[in-house]
Amino acid sequence: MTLLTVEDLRISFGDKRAVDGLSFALAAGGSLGIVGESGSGKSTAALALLGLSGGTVSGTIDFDGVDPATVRGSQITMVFQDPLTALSPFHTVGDQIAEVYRLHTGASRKAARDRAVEVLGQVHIADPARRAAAYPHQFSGGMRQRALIAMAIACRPRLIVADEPTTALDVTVQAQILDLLDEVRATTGAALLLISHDLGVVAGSTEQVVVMRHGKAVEQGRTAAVLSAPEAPYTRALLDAVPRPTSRLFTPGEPLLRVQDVRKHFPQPRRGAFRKPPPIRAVDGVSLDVHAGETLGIVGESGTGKTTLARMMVGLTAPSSGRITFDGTDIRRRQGRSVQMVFQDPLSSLNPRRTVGESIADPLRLAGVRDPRARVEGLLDRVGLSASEYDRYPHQLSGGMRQRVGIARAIAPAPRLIVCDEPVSSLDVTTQAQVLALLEELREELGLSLVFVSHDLAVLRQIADRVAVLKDGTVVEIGPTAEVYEQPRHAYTKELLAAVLAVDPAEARRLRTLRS
Amino acid sequence: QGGGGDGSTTTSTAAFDPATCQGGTLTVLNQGGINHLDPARLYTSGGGNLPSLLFRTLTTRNRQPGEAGAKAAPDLATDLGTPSDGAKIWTYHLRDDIFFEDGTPITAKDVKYGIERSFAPELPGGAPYLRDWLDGAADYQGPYKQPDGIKSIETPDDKTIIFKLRKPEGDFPFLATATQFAPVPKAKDSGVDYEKHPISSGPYQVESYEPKKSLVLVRNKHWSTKIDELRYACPDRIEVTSGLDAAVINQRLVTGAGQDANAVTTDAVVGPEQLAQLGTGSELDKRVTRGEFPSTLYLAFNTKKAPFDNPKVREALSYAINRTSVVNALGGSAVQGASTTFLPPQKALGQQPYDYFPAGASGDPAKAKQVLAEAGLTDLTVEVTHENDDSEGIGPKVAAAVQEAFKQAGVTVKLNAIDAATYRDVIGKPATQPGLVLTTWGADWPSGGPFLIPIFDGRQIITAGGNFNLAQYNDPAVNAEIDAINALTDPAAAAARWGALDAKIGKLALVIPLTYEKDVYLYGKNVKNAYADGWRGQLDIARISVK
Amino acid sequence: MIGYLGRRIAGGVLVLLTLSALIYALFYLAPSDPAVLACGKGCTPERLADVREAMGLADPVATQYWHYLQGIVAGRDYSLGPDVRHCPAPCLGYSFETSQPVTALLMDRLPVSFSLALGAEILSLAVGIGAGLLSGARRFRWLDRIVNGLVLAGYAVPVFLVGLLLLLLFCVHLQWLPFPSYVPFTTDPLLWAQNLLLPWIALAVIQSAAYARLTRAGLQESLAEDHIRTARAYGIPERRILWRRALRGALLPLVTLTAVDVAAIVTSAVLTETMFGLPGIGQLLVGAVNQIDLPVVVGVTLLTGLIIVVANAAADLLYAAVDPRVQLR
Amino acid sequence: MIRELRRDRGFVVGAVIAAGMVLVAVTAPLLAGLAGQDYTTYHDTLLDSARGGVPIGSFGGISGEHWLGVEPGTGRDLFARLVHGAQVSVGVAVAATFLEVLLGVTVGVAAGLGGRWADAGLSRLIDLVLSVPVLVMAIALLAIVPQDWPRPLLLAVVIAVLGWGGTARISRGETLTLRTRDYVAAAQVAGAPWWRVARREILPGLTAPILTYAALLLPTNMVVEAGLSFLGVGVRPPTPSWGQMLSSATTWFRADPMYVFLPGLLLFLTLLSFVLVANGLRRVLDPRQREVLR
Ligand SMILES: Nc1ncnc2c1ncn2[C@@H]1O[C@H](COP(=O)(O)OP(=O)(O)OP(=O)(O)O)[C@@H](O)[C@H]1O
Ligand SMILES: Nc1ncnc2c1ncn2[C@@H]1O[C@H](COP(=O)(O)OP(=O)(O)OP(=O)(O)O)[C@@H](O)[C@H]1O
Ligand SMILES: [Mg+2]
Ligand SMILES: [Mg+2]
Ligand code: NI
Repeated sequence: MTLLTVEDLRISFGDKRAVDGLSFALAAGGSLGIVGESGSGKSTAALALLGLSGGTVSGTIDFDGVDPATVRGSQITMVFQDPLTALSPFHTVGDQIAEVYRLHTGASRKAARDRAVEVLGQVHIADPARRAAAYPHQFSGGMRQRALIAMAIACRPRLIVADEPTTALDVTVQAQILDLLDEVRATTGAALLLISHDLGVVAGSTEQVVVMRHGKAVEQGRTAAVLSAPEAPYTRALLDAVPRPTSRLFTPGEPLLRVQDVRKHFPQPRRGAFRKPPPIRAVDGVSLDVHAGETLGIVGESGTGKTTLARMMVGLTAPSSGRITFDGTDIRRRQGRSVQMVFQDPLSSLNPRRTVGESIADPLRLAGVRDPRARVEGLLDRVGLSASEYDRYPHQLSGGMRQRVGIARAIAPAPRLIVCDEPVSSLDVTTQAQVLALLEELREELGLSLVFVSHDLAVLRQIADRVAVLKDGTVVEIGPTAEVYEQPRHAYTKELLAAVLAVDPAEARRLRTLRS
Repeated sequence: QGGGGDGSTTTSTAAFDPATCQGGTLTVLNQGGINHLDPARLYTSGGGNLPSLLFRTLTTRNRQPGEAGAKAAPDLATDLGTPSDGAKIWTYHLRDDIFFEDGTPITAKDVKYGIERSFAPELPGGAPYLRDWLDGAADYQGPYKQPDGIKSIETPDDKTIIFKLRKPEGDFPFLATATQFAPVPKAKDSGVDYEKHPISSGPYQVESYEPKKSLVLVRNKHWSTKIDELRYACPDRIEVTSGLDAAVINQRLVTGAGQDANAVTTDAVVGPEQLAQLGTGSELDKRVTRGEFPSTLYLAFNTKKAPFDNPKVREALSYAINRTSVVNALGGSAVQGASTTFLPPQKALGQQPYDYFPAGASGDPAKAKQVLAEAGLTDLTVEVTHENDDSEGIGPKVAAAVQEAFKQAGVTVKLNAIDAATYRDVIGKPATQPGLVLTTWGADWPSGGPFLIPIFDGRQIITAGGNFNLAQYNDPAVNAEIDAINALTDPAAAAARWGALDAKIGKLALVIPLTYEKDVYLYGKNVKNAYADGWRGQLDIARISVK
Repeated sequence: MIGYLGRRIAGGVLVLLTLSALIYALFYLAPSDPAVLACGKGCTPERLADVREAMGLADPVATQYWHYLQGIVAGRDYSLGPDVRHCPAPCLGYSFETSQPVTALLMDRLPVSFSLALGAEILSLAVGIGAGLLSGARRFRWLDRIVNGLVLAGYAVPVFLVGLLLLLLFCVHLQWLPFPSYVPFTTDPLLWAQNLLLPWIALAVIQSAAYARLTRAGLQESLAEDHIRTARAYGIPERRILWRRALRGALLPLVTLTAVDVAAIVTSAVLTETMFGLPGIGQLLVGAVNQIDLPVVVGVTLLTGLIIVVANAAADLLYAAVDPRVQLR
Repeated sequence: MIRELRRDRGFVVGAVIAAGMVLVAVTAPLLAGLAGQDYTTYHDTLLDSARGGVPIGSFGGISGEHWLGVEPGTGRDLFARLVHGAQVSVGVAVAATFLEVLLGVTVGVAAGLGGRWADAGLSRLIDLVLSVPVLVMAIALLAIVPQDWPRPLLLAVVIAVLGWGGTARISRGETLTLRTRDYVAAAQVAGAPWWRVARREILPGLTAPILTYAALLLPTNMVVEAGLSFLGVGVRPPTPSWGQMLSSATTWFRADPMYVFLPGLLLFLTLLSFVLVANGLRRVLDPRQREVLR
């Protein structure tokens, strides 16, 4: 029995057509994934189901014979991407859930409160009765997303729409949330419409999949079929871009950068009149070497001190204790420009008020080059941009282009080591693949060493020679990539690996059972 | 004009009956507040308007319209005093029926004590004459430091008080109108705090008083019209609000809404806003008093300083002055009159008109240039010193007008503004006195003496500070004439000689007289019996009614 | 929370101490003689000597300042000749001009300034929020324009210009209202309000426009927030969303602004009070400046500094009270 | 950006008027000379002394010689006084704003880029300045300063010294956010010294917020100057300023409405024009505001 039928859905904002003739159907209790790159119209389509898209909508949406907009909140509910902002900061979590429940069922205050506690329990929030009285900001990101799911199931809906419910979360938490959604679907019998840009997310959680591009469905069908034997070139490109493990032969050279028992503690502001809280131990005793010519991957979840460590490695942040030496001299006192950095957010790493050429020319000027224009144009060319980009401003470039500029700036002063802090996390899979390839190329060509920070195990597996696993500011495991991935020794590494989402649906199922 | 304000615009006094005028609440709207309500610290002319409601003095002004009002009249005393020893000794007898607000009878000792208090350095502010006039009072420090008191005031009995002076002072009955001559019961004196509730001897007593802000007066039960013929004390209650803007006060008086119909002001002369509406015969025209307070605004030369030691320079500048622009700067011809004499044009002062350096209405720059050229002076630059605010009429506005007039005569003027707080200190000390200053002189009582003596008596040049003889002019002949007139106890005879003396000194161009004051005050719709007296040129609150 | 308060107070005291030291240094080291300034107009040489001694001007400035601070904490005696004037505990100096402790003078005037500020604030808030809501909810386009125009004009008209016009219109031409003269609330609440109405309006004309804009902007911003979209997605009625959720976020910035504005009105009331003849601290200051009553000038400056510091702290506390996210640390 | 500004009607009108005012202020003596007048000469014959010195004739004595009539009480030419008043009002406001921005940005950037101690110290200083009651302090300060110091300059300095806190706070806040931007880190990694970072990376980012803030500061300072002159602690006569003219005009409301009207209107128009300019700038420079303001 089909629950939801969407036919020839078109949505436009003025001249801009966000969704352009989308059709799909979803069976009661079934699950459907929508994947596609950023801006392809996924969210717009999802919001249109609830009558909230805000654009001009044409086509038919049939929800078991009624207009879904009339039953939103009760029969169709939605889980949004950013759990940080999707809940009202002024009301307690319990109140917000109870309010929705009361509104749609007319239950008494008490009954609504009880239901709120009940569903919070159902999404595995410990001590739900007490937690219901907390404000959203007192919850962690994962807990907030659970609360949103609790709100979504409170009225026993028949369809839950989840728009990128895990994008803002850590890998391990992401896996938990996806498992929870799966469990909720099984226990409540609600159908699930799951939207993501990540093939891995839909692979393990949905039966059907729609691949969108520029507002159109380029391919749809059973998830297993589409992902194993894609027909549309776009789908194939997407799948190809997913990082694959590579095995590279490498012989470690001399230790270039030595990190010796480095700590960084951030003092916390005083709380109360006398009590001074313990400092945040962002990096807490890390020792490692980066050898000439190698790519060292550093992996860890949010807040484990990856960025702090990376910044210390280039001398931007002074360690609280310990020593970091490059070629024997203290990195903070180093005169040359032999260590450079590539940053996560390509937009914020380029001065919006200066042309990209100027930005790249800066380190050259500081190195004493008089008229660096020619050299900069050469660099632009080297990273796959045209020399004419010299006079453009960062906002006129796409994300991938900006990151190439960032890389060009890093290689400009001919460094020996580049520290990359999540250089591809903010990019689309396809762009990500291109940038990774570029880095790899440059490393070969210029004989660079790379430190590659990432939260994405798959990316590291593709690019790193050795991997260090960071947790709570310490290295829990370090070793050659293949070794760490295949025979993880530390429990945390195992947990991380288990949370990896596989693009192969069968593998995804296997991993899920492994987790539970 | 002249003749000390003849009160021509009174609402017919004949129809007014002081016996039935009692009742109602009078509102007084003022700009300046009463900073100190202590009789020792008040500097009043003729007893003041509001102070005179609380404090009776040995004598007071004769509360009549016009010339009659420029005379002194007995108040606590039975008469204007008996002079003896060539006006060096003055004897007064007190009335029998006078009481403080608590019912205690007023004695001569209370009067003496009140005067002694005014010598205390912690109670400054009163008129300075007594220290100079009384025999042996020069170093007296007041009853707190010297409880023995002043020897030269004697009180042989409770009803008699005798003053012994250093030299003959025919004007003593005028001086005895000053608030320092009000009785203060020693038992109730709390020093600086006395002003919080001064003990009344007049028709009203203090209900509440906040310095500079408000004063509420209610009837004093121990006073009655039977024991005071001069004050009518018609309103039952008087509420004084201070700190108001002059424009606001006058606008409120014009509008006369609510309580404002029963309002008067004692210090907000009408502004241009009201003058524009004051056409003859207009409704508003019936609600003004017009009078003159004897006062002169003038430029004073320091003849000890170049170039003003040169009479030609003083004369040239006298020719150059443009009195019209000064008059306009001060509010126009309705409130100021151009003056070429140092004495203002009141009969009581004995003014004799003269204009030795005719400047016409708006100056004679050609003549001024000529005089300067004759003296061989070109490119003259002078400095004019003035107060930094306009409230006293000697501020930047007038200075700018003077500057402009001198400029026409080819004289460059640099303006030197001095802070109002220190102005009198700076100009009153010959060591620091600038060459040419803008200043005013007003009568403490309507007689030529207090007008001319401080300014032209050579023995009054005080090098330590507090000097008013800014010309530093010392002519023995003039000094002798002053002594001679001082000994006269007949005001009329004295007036004629003061006028002649002024006319004589005027030839020397020691000062450039600019304007004399005219007072135009509005009063509320319900106010009756408002007329300007010849002493101060404004209505007398003790005589008006709001019933 | 308690700790926060403690630290906040300590910080405020520190700011005030520095401010007072600065003011003290400025005024007492000024090119004019402080004794002359403190003694006021019509000062006799004897009195000047007394004042000089009473003020302890013979001591070094630091000692003088220290005595001044002691006076604030423990009160102080000024000897004037034989007379000893006691200035009780929060002693901000002694006005020789009026023979009163400065604290008493200030306390006397404060109710006026606060009446002015409070009424003006309430009026501005009521009008501003009302107009802001109506225009923020995009009900009336014309209102939008008026608010926009008023906001611009509000920035552009000095309060004394508005005051002048209001006086001219209501008191002179129409004669609907009396010329303002302060009546204490405790004496007659009705007269109190009637007399303060014009100054309130004058201030509100300028301020309410700013509030209207802030409300409107805040409302639009908070209506665009993600959690509002969540509420919509759960079918919560629009009206409920507006009142229960959006408004709270929209009014948050207003809370801080209000506390700060009350302080601003009290401290910059000089113009309004002069304009309308209200005997508040602004007028006290103008009077003191004209009379060169230095202790009062210093006192007013310090008091107004205190008001600002307190208002800023109050604004933070208020903010924390309405926004559960803010933790006072 | 220019194109966007040109489309903002309010901005264009404001900019034209503001530019006109600045021009008038700069060329004041020239303009007065053109009218054949100066701002000090008295004209007694044009006044009705009996009525308090109001100008004779309608509309405040407007004539071919005196384009805007004469000042009541003195008969000085109003046109000359108004244009010279512009010089003071606009001049003081511009100078004060310039000084404020200079001071504020210097301190703000120093606090934002400096170490923990520099930041703590400077932040306290900024707090201190922000808790100074500006008008009160300005009145008090101006009242004790000797009379012969050059008044307009003094006004500008006093206003600036008391008012740079806001600029400093904004600059510090912006610097703090800007310095966390990775491009600042990139410059540091490339070995740029701090002053180069401040000049090339921080300052350009500050221009937009500071410009919009300064554009609003200008009319605010003008109001302060007018207020101070209104209260009589501003410029000294015979130098005219609009605030001081308005102050003396309060007594001429009925008798000579032109005298109130002219400086009032000019002050209002000028303020409004600056506010319009500020508004336009903010709309264009501050994208967040752009959305909110539609
Ligand atoms: N309210 C709107 N007004 C105008 N354009 C819009 C609006 N909402 C979305 N768009 C445009 O519609 C297109 C589709 O946007 P949508 O948010 O649906 O993409 P998405 O696939 O969800 O992308 P992402 O992965 O980044 O969330 C985009 O180009 C976007 O800019
Ligand atoms: N300047 C700072 N002051 C105080 N605490 C800080 C500072 N920088 C980082 N921290 C804290 O140190 C910890 C580690 O932060 P860091 O940014 O290094 O983590 P990360 O691994 O890079 O996280 P993410 O994946 O989210 O980027 C976090 O708890 C963070 O809050
Ligand atoms: Mg989306
Ligand atoms: Mg990081
Ligand atoms: Ni005094």
